Amino acid sequence: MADALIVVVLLLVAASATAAVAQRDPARQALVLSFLGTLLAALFTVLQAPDVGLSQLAVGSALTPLLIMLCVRKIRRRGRSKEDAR
Amino acid sequence: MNGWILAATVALGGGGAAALWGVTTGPPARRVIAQNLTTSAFCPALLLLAQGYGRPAYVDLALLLALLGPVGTLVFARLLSDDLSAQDASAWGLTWTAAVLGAAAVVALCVAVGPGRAMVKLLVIGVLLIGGNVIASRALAGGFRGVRGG
Amino acid sequence: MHHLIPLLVAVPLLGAALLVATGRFLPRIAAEITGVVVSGGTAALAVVLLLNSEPPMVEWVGGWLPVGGESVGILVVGDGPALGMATLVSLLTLSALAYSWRYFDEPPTGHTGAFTALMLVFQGAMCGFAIAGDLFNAFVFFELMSVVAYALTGYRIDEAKAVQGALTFGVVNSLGAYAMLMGIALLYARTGELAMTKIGRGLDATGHSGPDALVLASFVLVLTGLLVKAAAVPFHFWLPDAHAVAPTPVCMLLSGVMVELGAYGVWRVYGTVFAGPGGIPAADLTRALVTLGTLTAAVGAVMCWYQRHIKRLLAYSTVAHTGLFLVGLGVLTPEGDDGVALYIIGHAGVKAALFACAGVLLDRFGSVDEHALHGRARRLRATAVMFAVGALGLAGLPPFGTALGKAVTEEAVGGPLTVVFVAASAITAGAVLRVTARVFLGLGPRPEDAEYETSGSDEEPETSGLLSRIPDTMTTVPAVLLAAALAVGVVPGFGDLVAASVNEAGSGGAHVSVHWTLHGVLLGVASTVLAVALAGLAVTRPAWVSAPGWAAPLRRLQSGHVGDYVAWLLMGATVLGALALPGVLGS
Amino acid sequence: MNRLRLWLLAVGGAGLAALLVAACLDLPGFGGRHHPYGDRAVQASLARHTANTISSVNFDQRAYDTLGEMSILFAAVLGCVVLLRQARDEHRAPPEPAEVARPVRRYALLVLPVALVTGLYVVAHGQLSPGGGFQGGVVAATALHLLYLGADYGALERVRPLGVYETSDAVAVCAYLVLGLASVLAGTAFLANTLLPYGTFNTLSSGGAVPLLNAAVGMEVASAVVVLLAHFLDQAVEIEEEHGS
Amino acid sequence: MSTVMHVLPYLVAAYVFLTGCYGLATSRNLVHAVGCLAVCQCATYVLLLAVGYRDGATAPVFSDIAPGSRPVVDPVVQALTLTDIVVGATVTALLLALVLQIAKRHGTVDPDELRELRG
Repeated sequence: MADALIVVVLLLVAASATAAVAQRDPARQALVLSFLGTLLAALFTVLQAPDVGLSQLAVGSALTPLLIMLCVRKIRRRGRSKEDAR
Repeated sequence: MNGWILAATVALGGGGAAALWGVTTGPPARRVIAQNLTTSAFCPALLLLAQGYGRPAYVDLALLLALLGPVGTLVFARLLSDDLSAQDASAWGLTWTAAVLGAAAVVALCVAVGPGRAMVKLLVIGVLLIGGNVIASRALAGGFRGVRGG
Repeated sequence: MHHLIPLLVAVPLLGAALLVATGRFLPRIAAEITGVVVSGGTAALAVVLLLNSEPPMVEWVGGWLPVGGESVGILVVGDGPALGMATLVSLLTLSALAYSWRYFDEPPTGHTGAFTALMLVFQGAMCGFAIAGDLFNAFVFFELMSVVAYALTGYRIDEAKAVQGALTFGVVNSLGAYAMLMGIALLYARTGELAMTKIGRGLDATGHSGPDALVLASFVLVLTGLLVKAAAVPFHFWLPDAHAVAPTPVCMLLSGVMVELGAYGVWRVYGTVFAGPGGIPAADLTRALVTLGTLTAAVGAVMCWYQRHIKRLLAYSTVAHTGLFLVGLGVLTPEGDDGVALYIIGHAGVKAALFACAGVLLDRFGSVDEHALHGRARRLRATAVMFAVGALGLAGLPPFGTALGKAVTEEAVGGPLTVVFVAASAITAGAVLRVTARVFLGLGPRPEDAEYETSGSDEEPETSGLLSRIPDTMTTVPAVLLAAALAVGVVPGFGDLVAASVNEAGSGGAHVSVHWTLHGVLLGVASTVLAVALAGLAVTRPAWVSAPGWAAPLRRLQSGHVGDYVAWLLMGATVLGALALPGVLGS
Repeated sequence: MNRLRLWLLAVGGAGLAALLVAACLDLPGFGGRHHPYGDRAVQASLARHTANTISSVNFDQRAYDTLGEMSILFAAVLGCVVLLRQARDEHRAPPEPAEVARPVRRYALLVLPVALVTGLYVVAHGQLSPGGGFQGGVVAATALHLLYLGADYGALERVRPLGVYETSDAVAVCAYLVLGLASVLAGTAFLANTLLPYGTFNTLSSGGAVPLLNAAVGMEVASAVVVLLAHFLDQAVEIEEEHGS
Repeated sequence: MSTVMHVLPYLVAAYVFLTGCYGLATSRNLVHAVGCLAVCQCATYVLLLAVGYRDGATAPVFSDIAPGSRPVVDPVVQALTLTDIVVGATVTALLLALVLQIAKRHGTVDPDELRELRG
């Protein structure tokens, strides 16, 4: 039973890692990475590592997506203002 | 083993697979909604796991997810507002279904732990989870207008 | 005394933290003085510890002394090589800080001490890596060292090349570090320990029938991380891109000692973790390191010869020399270890001095392009002399420390591989001499531009505006460094001292004495003569030595594309596995 | 796509995959019982009255690793400050205020204190229940950015004196190092947890120096994340390039 | 089931690492590449924690259970993973900062279009 839970979560991790790599657009990848971060937190709970799960939640659910999205926004905004200037 | 873990397996497996599918396919609006669904599926699952493993200390994880999950969604709602405003990003049926399921899990757990500090914590998590989800859905459905500059 | 070893890390970090905490209120000069004092104090501490490192010290951080042979703490080693590397790191950081004295363009507003603080953290991280006796702790400091190095490499954010080189550096090195961590996790799974000596013993206890696939995989993964840092072919692509664009004082540290720390890590990890009967057999390690080292030396030398960007040229010469270090370590003899230790010390001085001279060119002319600078630096006589002397040191002209180290290593390696040593040092030194002749003396015709190359013109100087006069610090530092490199070979007994401390730590009590031999002196003179001849030929008959067709594909591999470098990293790990495979299959 | 790269990737990836799979088959089975270091760590943690063994490993037994870890964060933040500084050809433009739906704004302002308190709670209980300086610090710092998400960047800037956070980041690192150096001055090993009483098991003050180191890390992480995000936000929202450069 | 179960977590870690490497090598956008590097790092978390897991055990946190009442998993790997997560987050941040500067100085984040350093 506990094994079945671990298998389910592990397979989801493998699938979402594949999805994160396959999403070529960074904004969409950030969404998948945020999902992957939360999923990893669940995996760590299942593997009896609540401390690690907490830090993964703290980092993966809001911080990393925020960093990536800010980066994407800056790059997009830059592209837009360059086009305006032309 | 016990029913709590079985329920958590179902929530993680079913909710996780559905959210993964939603996050990787379709238009941006749908992806963000699926991202929001992640919180509503995983937070009750974490609560159920804490109960299933007999470890009240694990409840902190659910608390953090209930707090930070909606924040993550707000990040996307805010920074993708240009993409989202082009489409209708509301899915109230889904939101309320998730809220009801989350509430059901919290109520079941409250019954299991009985009155006390643990129950108060569970109720706080429940309120944060449901409130956060509803607000995140609201934000997706046009909570941010005219944020080009900021 | 042994309680003081972790202070090699703590003191620079404390200095950096204090600088950041007060940076907004300090005038620039105060920040720089603090940096020099802290760095110098750490260097003094390292020297004191080094002088007391006989017999080798160990320290359990946190006071977790082993109970019944088992401890839960972190082991820090204070033997000759570890403290020697820490001393080298500290002295070189001190000279880099002295070199950058009042040198940089204005630091970011409100962050006066930021550059100095980063240099101090860099120093602490490299010291921490050098003294690490715990595999995971080594990873942590490896990563700290990398993180600071990325930030320092990209320091000049106005430069397009600098940020690109820093990113390539960051991605490739981080991936290498993660591979190393995977290897550490595998070793932990097998042995349940993290201290290097305990892992080694654990492998021996479980691996009665010799190594299996798990040991091989962990060996490959850990060495991948270390060889990425050491820039062995085919993990080397990041190095020229990063070293060519980093600010000059940072280049001095990157090329002078950080890359060598990768080679040191290979020596340390193999010697304590994989050398036992349950580890990787010696023949396999020799095959792997000698093959990769020879390739590295060859590729580094060829690529070095065809550069026109002077800092890039120097970076490739670092690649070539690291290859030689790996060959020397790979033969696994006490003489080889001694020779490489001396070679690393001498090379650090020479290479740092050469980068310092290149920095002078950059700040005086806003260019480090051999073609664009042709004959323009005639008036910088002191720099010209130092550049030429540095080139001779690179070639291994006796009595430089490089020559002594190279001679001892050649003796240890022996056979046809001597050719590699002579050729690699002669070609890289020849390239540097060619630059000297063209840039400082204006000899020969102005060469023609090739098709696929990085030019060094249009670089921003690192000072505020072009310098009209070279500050004294910028000429004194390379002179001192060259003198130190000379002293390594000249001071009687220094070689023996290094050899004794290296052997005590590494080769199970076998003591060898290190001295100049006729054979070694002749080989050193031979490679110098060859270098001069090559340079002369290149200047007078450029057509004879211009890039032939076969070199073009090699240059095309250096594409500047991060995806290519990652693919090469995977390929390199596979090659490493294949080279070490026979011992695993045979057992 | 470059054909050479694909070939390298295929061959290198296949080789590494084969190696890793072979290694996995040789690993002790998942869920095995052989964890000598882990068992010793649990004993050592109990001997020092620290209920959360992971905190004991992090802040006592392997506190030196944590020093490296917090230095990495410190260096990365310093690196980001340097890399994301305002370049010569850039200027700052104040962002336009954003228009946020009222429920979202209310939610952000309501949750902000809750999240801050949760962050502090997670830090304070680090040596007892799951959590610790790192996790709590990130939560507290993220909470502050609800102001950006729920209101606008101007609101966040008003409660965020960046210099203070930068200083407290560095001061926290100093505090950690000074705590470590204190034991050297007392004649024991660096970062030795022997100066303070170990207290009663499972109370807030148990574990000797563990709560102090934990608090230092919490402060460092919270300030570091705020500074880090501030520079990214500046880049994304305020800093603009001069046109025609 | 049980033989598969004995290696599955390790295989998943290896798979995730290689997938991340594939994404990194074929990436057409540097922000995406940094994300792929984060995926590679996830593999190390999974591997470390899988190594420390023990069947039927629980977390070595004794705030709500009595010491010795239940078997516990390995706390050391958890501490290592914690360190690793911090490292991962900071490296991601630093690399993203560099990507931002590349976007400014080169006007593109496609590695195929960066042509400054070669040869």
